Parts: sequence; structure tokens; C-alpha cells
Amino acid sequence: MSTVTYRDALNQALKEEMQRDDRVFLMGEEVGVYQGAYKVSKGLLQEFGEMRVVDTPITELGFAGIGVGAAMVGLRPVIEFMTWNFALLAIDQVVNAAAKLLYMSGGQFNIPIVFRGPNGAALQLSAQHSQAFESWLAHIPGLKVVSPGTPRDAKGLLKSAIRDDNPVVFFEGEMLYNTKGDVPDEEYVIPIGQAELKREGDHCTIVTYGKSALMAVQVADQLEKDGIRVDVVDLRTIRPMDVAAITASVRKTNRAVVLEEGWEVCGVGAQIVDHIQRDCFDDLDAPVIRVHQADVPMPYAKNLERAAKPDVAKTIAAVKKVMYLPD
Amino acid sequence: MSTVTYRDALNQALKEEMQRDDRVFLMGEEVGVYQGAYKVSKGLLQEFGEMRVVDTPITELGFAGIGVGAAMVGLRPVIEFMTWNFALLAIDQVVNAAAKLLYMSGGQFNIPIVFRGPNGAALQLSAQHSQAFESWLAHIPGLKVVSPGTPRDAKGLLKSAIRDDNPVVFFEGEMLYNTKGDVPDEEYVIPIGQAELKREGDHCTIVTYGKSALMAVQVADQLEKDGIRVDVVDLRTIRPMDVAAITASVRKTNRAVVLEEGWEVCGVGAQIVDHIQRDCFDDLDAPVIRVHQADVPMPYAKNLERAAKPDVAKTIAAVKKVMYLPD
Amino acid sequence: MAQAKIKKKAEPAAGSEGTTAEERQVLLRSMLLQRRFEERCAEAYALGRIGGFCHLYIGQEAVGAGAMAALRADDYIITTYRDHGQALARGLSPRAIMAELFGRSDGCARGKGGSMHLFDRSLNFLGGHGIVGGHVPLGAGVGFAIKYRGGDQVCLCFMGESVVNTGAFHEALNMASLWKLPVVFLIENNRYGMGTALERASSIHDIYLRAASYDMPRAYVDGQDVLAVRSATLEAVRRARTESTPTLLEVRTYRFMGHSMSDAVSGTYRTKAELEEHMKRDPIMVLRIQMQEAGEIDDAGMAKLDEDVKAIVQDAWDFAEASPEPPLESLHEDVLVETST
Amino acid sequence: MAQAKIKKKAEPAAGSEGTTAEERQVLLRSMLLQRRFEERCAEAYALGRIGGFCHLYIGQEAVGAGAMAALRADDYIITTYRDHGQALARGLSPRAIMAELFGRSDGCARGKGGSMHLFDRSLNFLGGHGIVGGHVPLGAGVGFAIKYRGGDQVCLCFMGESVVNTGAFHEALNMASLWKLPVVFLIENNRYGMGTALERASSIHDIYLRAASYDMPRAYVDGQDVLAVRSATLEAVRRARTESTPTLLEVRTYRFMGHSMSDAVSGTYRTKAELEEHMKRDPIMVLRIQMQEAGEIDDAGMAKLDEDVKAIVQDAWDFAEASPEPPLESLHEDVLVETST
Ligand SMILES: Cc1ncc(C[n+]2csc(CCOP(=O)(O)OP(=O)(O)O)c2C)c(N)n1
Ligand SMILES: Cc1ncc(C[n+]2csc(CCOP(=O)(O)OP(=O)(O)O)c2C)c(N)n1
Ligand SMILES: [Mg+2]
Ligand SMILES: [Mg+2]
Repeated sequence: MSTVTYRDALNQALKEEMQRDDRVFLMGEEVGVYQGAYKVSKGLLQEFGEMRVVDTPITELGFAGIGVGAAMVGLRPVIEFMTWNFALLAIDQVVNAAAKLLYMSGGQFNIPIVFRGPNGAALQLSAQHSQAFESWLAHIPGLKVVSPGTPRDAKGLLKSAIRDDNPVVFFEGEMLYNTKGDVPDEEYVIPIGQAELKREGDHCTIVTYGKSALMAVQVADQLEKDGIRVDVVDLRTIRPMDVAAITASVRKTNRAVVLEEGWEVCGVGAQIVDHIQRDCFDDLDAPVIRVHQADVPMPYAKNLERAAKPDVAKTIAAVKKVMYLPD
Repeated sequence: MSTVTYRDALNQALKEEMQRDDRVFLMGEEVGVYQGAYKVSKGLLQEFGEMRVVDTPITELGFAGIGVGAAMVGLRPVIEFMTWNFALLAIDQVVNAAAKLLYMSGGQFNIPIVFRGPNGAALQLSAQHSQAFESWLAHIPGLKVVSPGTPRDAKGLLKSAIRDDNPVVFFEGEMLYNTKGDVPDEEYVIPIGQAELKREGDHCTIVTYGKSALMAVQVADQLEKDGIRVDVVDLRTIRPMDVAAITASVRKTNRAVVLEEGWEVCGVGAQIVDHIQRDCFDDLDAPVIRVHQADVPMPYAKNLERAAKPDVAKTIAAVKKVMYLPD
Repeated sequence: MAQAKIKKKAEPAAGSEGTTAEERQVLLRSMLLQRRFEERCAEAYALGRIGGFCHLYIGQEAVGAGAMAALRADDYIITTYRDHGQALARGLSPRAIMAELFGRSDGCARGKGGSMHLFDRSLNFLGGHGIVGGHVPLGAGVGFAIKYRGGDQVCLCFMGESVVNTGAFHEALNMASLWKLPVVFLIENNRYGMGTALERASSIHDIYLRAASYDMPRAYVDGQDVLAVRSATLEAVRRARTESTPTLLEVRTYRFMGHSMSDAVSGTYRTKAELEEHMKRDPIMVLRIQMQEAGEIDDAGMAKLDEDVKAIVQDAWDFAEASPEPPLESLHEDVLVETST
Repeated sequence: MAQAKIKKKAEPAAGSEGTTAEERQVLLRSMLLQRRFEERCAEAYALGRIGGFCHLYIGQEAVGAGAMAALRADDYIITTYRDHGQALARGLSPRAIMAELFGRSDGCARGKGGSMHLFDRSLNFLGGHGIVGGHVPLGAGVGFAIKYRGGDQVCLCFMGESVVNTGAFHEALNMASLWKLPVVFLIENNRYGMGTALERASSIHDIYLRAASYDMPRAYVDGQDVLAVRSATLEAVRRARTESTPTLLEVRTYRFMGHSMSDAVSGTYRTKAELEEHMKRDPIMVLRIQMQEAGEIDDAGMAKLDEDVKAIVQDAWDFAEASPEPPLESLHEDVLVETST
């Protein structure tokens, strides 16, 4: 084990998979000469050269499509979006091309591609740069959607994503890049589609993924001081969703809080709630409560931004509420 | 009252609002000379001329943005997407410009624009042309999202949408354009945000909107023959959602089926379920069940397409299931 | 004969590569097969055998036939929803195409794609795409992959003239030129995108000139003359193959039918007179007359060819009709593949 | 002085409209205000008073000052996230801008927009947009609205040179030309988009030539010479106002700082030597020398001007610091407006 940042864990995954398979290449804005807008691709241009670490013009639609075309004929592109906010320009290629080609071609053209980049809010980037789009992509059959919260998960899942023969959408977090955690020194992968119990407890379940998984762990640790023990189900993969893991936990705790960083309406949390109420109807002692961003575009001012985002205190309040405890 | 098609009801709404307010104009592909890909804009070019009925090149991103720019300085554009499938190319302008400008400018620039066009599957148009995107748009604060199922609702809501000072996303249905219904002869509008009970019953609630509202009414009529009486809550507006109407019905029936034409994961149905389990937790006698498209891209073959789509039989089965009745 | 005007570099006249009599025979046959196939599609559509959107290629056969003749078996093709003619010209089985159009399990996409989405992996025929402009970056991506692997194949990317106004076109062409990708961007300029005349959609009318914005070689060619199309495409293909340089090739043709089966042949957006004027340059007639004058075909030969071709199409129809509907289990297949690694 | 090369039509040399000494004084002051303002922003950023992304305008002041001088009060401006300089040049209150950057309730967007999203409705300053290319269609839309209403205003749309590769640019320029919209598309070519040199992103390097694809008048001009910028913009504005014809104007400038506050000034993508070479043509120096030679300003005058300007910036800082945080209730305001009709 070594202590590694989330950024370096991703960098290792890219590097190892590029070493392992020369069909793998990285393409996006500033991934090469600039070493990555967030330095995730540091050193890769130097090691793999211009053909495999490709700086693009600002053309999200264009280079996402170039990736899909290259994948149709057997390459394995990793397409970096500088952030998912900009990926909206490319979403047609993700949804109408990458996710559909296998089906439309009756099984002839699978698309082994990864679309990755930071998702969700960082600090004071305001409305156009602070959005979380995982519920959009999770909506689309033909995609897999991954959102790891720790360096270990990030590395193991990115390696799986690159090896996957299907299009995988990979959500990172700008606020995660500097976070640290243990990462095995030996080669490993983490399978797509498996949740992990990041904390164990029997009073309540918190279901979450990605950046929020970190927060959920803090919540658990803090609640433990009050004698409240929660399960933290870190989905890690959003599509396909490990519903069995959610169900198993809720059947044990009989209560659930769903935590996500994005907006409420049709968020991933809504889907999780749907699964819980369907599969654990008789087990629930309280309605499931969701914690998420305020239903507003993200404001710039520090105090407003803080008020808009989910946090530890709001999540603790939600846990107490589903447990019918006073605040 | 007159019997009018959904298509003509929309045409009347456009015409009346263009007569009423000369800041209103229609822009999109084939809206003018060709009289509309689905003839919704028939006759408008002849009546209002080229400046107000504007044929565009195939540039969804471009003309959506032109609409937003025009709206910033006081015009009231109605932007027609030939279908919402193509609107994916323009979604950046809808989400990052239209929905955000009021907030980012601290209240200075409201965007009175309507984005409209057919959404969801028609017949055998296969994967790229058969998608329902309402859950995506419903996710976004700063937008209103409307999806009428009848000619009367279509006309009244389109008039409200055009008069609204905010961006309104308006989902029509290709399969609805030829459907007929009563439309008042006199001037009327239907407020955005109000559901309507399309059928009344006390055994179960069906919550739905848009094209599926028609199907729900057929379901209700058919079930009535078996002595099963259902409430059909036709939301008509998806954002803001008339949660009170849903709650009132479910508190009465204690059971709910949620019907939508799109995909399951993070669909509008998931959000509806979330509201129901939160607000009617103690009222529910069974888990809420959802009816939606199979979790696959839409296939071309007639039999597969039929199997993929929600229909009356599947909805009836769902109602019986929440009522714990045999099929 | 050949009318390609290569603007960027001084190239040998595109028509200098002649065809043999046999090659002309093949081209004539290819065009005729496309024509007869499309005529039966119209019939099948009217009978409800084909559903959804169906865009016929009638009038444009010289483009598919001529361009495809310039390719090697290991080259790649990508195109739009108006793909029947090109698929036939590439050699996809008429049976598999018709079965696809009928939505049957023996279709070239197992009945899942339909008219707009024909695919054949074994022939490097990469579809059949429905989003206007969307496949142009894909075509550039195929070129990228060829270059990445150091191969000498070429990707031929067909598109309608409306595509030149889309952002996807612009982004893809810039990168294709910047990175010198072996792609031929072939515009089938049939003068209309649905009901919109080129002049009402593009601020310039010689649209091949758009390539100047990307420092890309460019040309236009008469699309009713199959030999000219072949010749101009050969030139562009050569440039891609040997110099890894993309070309923008505008092929000027005309669509003799409506945009799709639900569109009248003439009406609000074009007059009957205009249509009839253009129909005088039927690409099949143009070549037939050339061949007749050269003594390469006579009326009997033509009739025989037509009979052969009609029999192939009838066979395709019969095959499609006999092919079963896709099994219901297949609804959930092909969403994802199993990953072995 | 003026180096605009109008390619499309034979126009009077762009420099023919002279400036008065007073106008030059105003331009110098505007540039200096921008410079001093940005320098304090860098300081405020280091102190954590400003957060998020912050893109300074240092080196490009002549573009904002010169272009803005060509406009009437009722014209419209739309721009990118690199918007402080243009906002100041248009006359937005330094206090309101600084308060916005500090995230305070007296900011020009009530603290909700921040550095990238400055707006002022009363000055027709339409923002401050963060998606590269995204605001170009908006600019065309403003032009559309002007034409729709039969007005004679102009929309001036600023953008970085990277924008010319985006689909949004292509789509918007085609329509702007097709419909003859009164828009000036002004490219601030500072040679880099983040760490990507123009030549690594665009397949042509004289990017104003892209306008040929749209049959649009085009020009380039030295962006370090404020008088040349003013003159070239005047010409383009005149064409928009009186002929309702758009122009693509490439203004060649250089960014003296990093892309944003988190980017080193030089490093992986450009050398210190290159930077220093360009810094020799500081736009403020260029005008100052001209004015000094013409006897319009001396060292004392310059010092006085600098003092004035610094005082304004200090006042803005003090104002911003004193301005309260936005009230928490405002979080839910401005999502939608009430509709009265
Ligand atoms: C992005 C997008 N917008 C709109 C459509 C609807 N549409 C289908 S074909 C077409 C016209 C395309 O014309 P052109 O490119 O000239 O090709 P042609 O049909 O003439 O072969 C349009 C508008 C679409 N499929 N995709
Ligand atoms: C669509 C999109 N992609 C990527 C980004 C990230 N980004 C912000 S600024 C920038 C560089 C833009 O360069 P240029 O247009 O030359 O303007 P400059 O910063 O030099 O003023 C990039 C890539 C973005 N904001 N939007
Ligand atoms: Mg066409
Ligand atoms: Mg730049």
C-alpha cells in the first residue's frame, strides 16, 4: 500500500493501461503539453508521445466523435472533458453515437471508449462551471456510469473502464484530486457495478457515491460519537446500480438517507429512492430522505455557495430526521 | 368548443400569440417554406412573413443560441426543434445559457423563450429518433418544463409558455399531432404548474403526463369495466411539479402507478415516486410501481418496438399489481 | 467527362484515369441495382412492409457507385440515413438490406437499425447515421485510427450538403486537416436539405470552398456522371492514402424523390419544372448513352441487365418476407457486450 | 498606425478616422485603469478576497479600450469570462465590478456571477460567458433582435482566438452572414487558449480568413495599438450599422499573465523569452510614447493619471470590502421571474 492522491491514482491507471495496451490513447483539451488542466495526465505525453496523448482544439463535439469513430474500428480512446459542464456540447456523441451504435448495428460495433473528467462543483466557479450531470448519463441505456470517491476506487475503476468493451462514463471531482488514500502497490482492478460498504452500522443507511462518499464517511464518524451507527453504501458505479447492496443494508437498518451533490429533480437519488421503496417497502420505518444541492444554479458568493451545497451538517440532520431524533 | 387536432391547437396558439405580441417569433428548421416538418406552423410564414417565421440551417446549437440572445434584449422567441433528439446538440444553450442567465446576472436578464418540438418515440424510427428527454430538462433549475397530452392543454399551455417571462421547455409528441379533442372557441390559457385529474376513482392513482396521459385514460376506461376505478393525475407540467395534486390523490387511493414513455433510470417517474414516498409514507398500501420504456435503445423492428414501449396492458398489469389483484 | 476542379494543388485532371469497358459495365449495373432496389422500397413502404423514415437514393446513384469504385476492400465507409444506395454499391447483400428494412432477424442489423442504420462490419461499412453532421467526426475518428496504426486505408465519409453548416462538420474538418487524417469528406450536394434549398441555408454556394478555412484540398464534380465521380474520388483517395491528406469533395447531384417517403416529390419548396429539368440528367441514362455510343451496350443488353437486377431485388424481397421477426429476447441483447478482460 | 486590412470590399483605410488629443487621453486612461484594476485583482486573489476562476486582461487593454470607443451608448456588448477590462472600458462602475469579484451584494450581478459573469443591463453589457464559443450565437441573436426591430444598433461580440475552432462559431457566423445581422465578431487573438498555441489548434493561422467561408467582410489589426483597434472597429461598426453586414475582425494581441490565476505566467507552453519579447509592445506604452512624442502627455501627467486611476481602484476595493455578503434569502432569488401576463 502507498498513500496516493486521487489525481495520481488516475494518472497511474492511465499510464498502466497505456503500457498494457497500445490501442489505448488519451485525447482532450490540454492533456498533453499542458500536462492536463488538472494535471491528471502529467508525464504521459513525455512517455507515450503525441499520437497517444492528443491535445485537441476546443471542440468537445468534434473530439468526442473522433473518439467514437476510432473506437468503432478498434482503438480504445480515453476522452477527457476538461469538465463535464463542457461535455454538454458533446452529449450528442455520447448519447446518440457511443451509447447506440452497438444496438443500432445489431451487435456489430461495440464502442470501447471512456469519457472522463471532473463533475460537480468545486469552489466559487459559479453557475456554468459547477454542475453534476451523472443523472443524465445514468438515464441512458448503452452506457456504464462510474463515480469513484477514493484514490483506490478511482484507480481500480478507471482500469476496469478502460478495459471495458462498452462506453463508460467516468465522473471525477475537482475537489477530489488532492485527496489522499491507500492504494495497493500491486496490480488490481475494481469491477464496475459493485458497491462497497465504506462504514458499517445498523441504525441507518446512507446511500451515496463519488465525492459525497467522502462526506458520508465524515458523517458516519461524527454520528458515531453520538452513538449513532450508520451503514455507508458507496455505490461507486451508478449504472449498472448495485441495488442488492442497497437493499441488504436498508433491510438491516430500516432507514435510509440518500446523498448526492447534484440537483434534486430526477437526480440519481430519486432512482435510489425508487429502488428502496420498491424492494424494502415493508422494511422502512421512515420515508427515505434525500440530501442534495439547493434547486438553484450555483451562485458565486462564498456564503451562498456554501448554503447551496450539501454538507456534513445537512446530512446529519437528515439521518436524525429519519431516525425521528431531535436535531 | 370545437374538435381540433393537437397539431392545430398548437398552430392556433402560435398564431394567436404572434398576433397578440409582435415580439413573438418562430425559428427552426423547416418552420417556414415547408410549413413545419410536422406542419405545426402551417400558414404562419404566409401570415407573419420571413422575419417572424424563420427557417434556419441545420444548426441546433446555433439557432437555439440566437434565440437566447434575442430573448436577452427583449424578443420572445419560440424555438422549434424538429425533434428533441436533435436538441441534444443545442442542450448547452438551453442549460448553460437560457437556464442560467437570470441567476448569473443577479436578476438582470430574464429569458422569455420557448423551446418546443416533438419528444419521445413515434413509429419505427429506431434508436436515434425515439428518445424522451423530459427528465433531463426537469433536472435543471431555471427552466419550466411542460408536456401536455390533449389539444386543449396543448393550446392553453403553449399560450402560457409564450407569455411566460422565463425559459419554458415544451414537449409535444409526434404521435399526438393527429389526435383530436375539444378546444374552447374563446381565448383561454392554462397556467403552468397545475395538474388535472383526467379521470376520477378511488382504487388507485395513475400519475402521468404528456402522451402517456392519453394511455392512462384508456387504462382507466378499461379498468372501469372490471369495477376498478382509478384517478388519472395528468401533471401537464413537469417542472414545477404539482406535488399537491399527486399527494391528494394518493392519500385518497393509497396506491399509485407512475407511467412515462421514457427510460426508467432517473426518469421523471423516479422523482414522482420520491415525492409520494415522502409525502404519503403512511398512506401507501403498496410500493409505487413504475411503467416505462424497456431499458434499451429503441429498436426498429415493429415487434421489438412494441415490446419496448409502455402500453395499456402493461399499465393495467401494474395497477392490478399495486392492488394485489391477480393479472 | 470528368469535371473535377482540384483547387488546392495543381493536380492532374481528375479524369485522366480511364475506366475499362468492364468497369463501366459494373458501374452501370451498380446504379441500376440501386434504382430498382429503391423503387421496390417505395412499393414496400406503401404496403407497410417498411416503416419509419425511409430516404431514397433515386437520382444520386452515380455518387454511390462512382465513389465506391474508388475504394479498396479494406477502406472504410461511413454515411447518413440516406444509405441504401451506398450500401448496395459497397456490396452489402440486397437480401440483408431488404430484410433490415422489413425489420427482420436476417437484416444486416438484426432488424434493430432499419433504413437509416445499415451496417456491415465485414465490409467496413460503418453505417447509416441519423443525426445530421453527427457522423462526420466519426469519419475523422476512423481516419485517426488508420493513421494511429500506420495503415494505408482511407475513410470515405458521405454527407448531404446541409451538413456543411453544422458545427460538427467544422470541428471535424479542422482537426482532420490539422492532423492530416486520411479521410475523403464527400458532400452529396442534392441541392436540398428537406425543404431548404442550399442557398437559403449556406452563406456561400460553392460549398467545397469551405475547405479553404482548413487549408484542405477541395474539388467539385458533376454527380450525375459516374465516371467523373469515380475519377474525382480516386484522386482524393490517392491523396489520403499516399499523402495522408484529407479532401473535401463536393459532388453535385439531385434528388429525384421527396426527402423521405412522407414528403411529396415536388411542392412547396421546389417546382415540378425544376425537378423535370434535373431528371433529364438521369445518371443511369448519362452512362448508358456514353456506353451505347461506344458500342458497349445495346437495348437488348440493357434489358437483360435490368432483368438481372430486378431478379436480385425480387429475391431480396422474397428473402426479407420469409425472414422471421427478431425474437423477443433480442430486445435486451446488444445493449452492452460482455467484457472478457 | 492603423493596420486593418479589409479584404472583402475596397474600404477606406481603417486608420483614416483620426482621434482627437482628448480621445487619446480617454483611451490612455481607460487602458491604465484596466491595468491597475487587474493588478489589484491579482493581489485580491492571492489574499483570498476573490475566488474561483479569475482571468486577467493584462496586455490586452488596447482591445477593450479601442473597440469600446467605437460604440454608441445604445449598442450591445457580449463577451467571455475574460471580461474585466471590457467591462471597465464600457463604463461599468469599478466599485460594482470589484464587489462582484469579492462576491458581495453590491456586485454588478449581486455576487452571483463572479469574475466570469459581469453584467450591466443599463449599459447593454450582456456578460461575461463561461462556455467557450457559447456566447457567439447569443451575439448573433442580439444582432437578429436589432434587425427584427429595425434599429440601427450594433452588437459587438468579443471572443478568444480558440473560439474559431468551435462549432458554435461556425454556425453563428454562417447565419449572421446569411441574414445580414449587424454584428461585429471581434477575435482577441492572444495566441493561446490556455496552454494551446493557435497553431496547434487551428489548421489555418490567419484566422480572420475563416470569414471567407461565410462571404463575410474580414480584417486583422494590431491589437497593441489602441488607435488601430479603434479605427478597425469603427469601420466594422459602420458596416454593421449602415449596411447591416457583419464583420470578422481579428485583433492580434498577447496575454501577459497566465491563462487564469492558477496558471503560471510562462512554463510548459511558452517560454519566458517569448513573453518578454511580446511585453516590449505593452499597449499602454505604445500609446504613451505616441502621445509623448506629440507633446500630449509628459511624465508628470502620466504620474498624475496613474495616481487618479489607482485611487479609483482603491476606492473600488474599499467599497467591495465594505459591501455585505449577499443575504442568504437571495440564494433562491433570480432562479425564475414572476410573470405578470
Ligand atoms: C441534427 C439534426 N437536425 C435535424 C434533423 C432532421 N433532418 C433529417 S435529414 C435533414 C435534411 C438533411 O439534408 P442534407 O444534409 O442535404 O441530406 P439529404 O437528405 O439531402 O441527403 C434534416 C433536417 C436531423 N436528422 N438531425
Ligand atoms: C466549451 C469549453 N471548453 C473548455 C473550456 C475551458 N476553457 C476555458 S478558457 C479556455 C481557453 C480559451 O482560449 P481563448 O478562446 O483563446 O481565450 P483566452 O482565454 O485566450 O482569452 C478553455 C479551454 C470552456 N470554458 N468551455
Ligand atoms: Mg441535400
Ligand atoms: Mg486566446
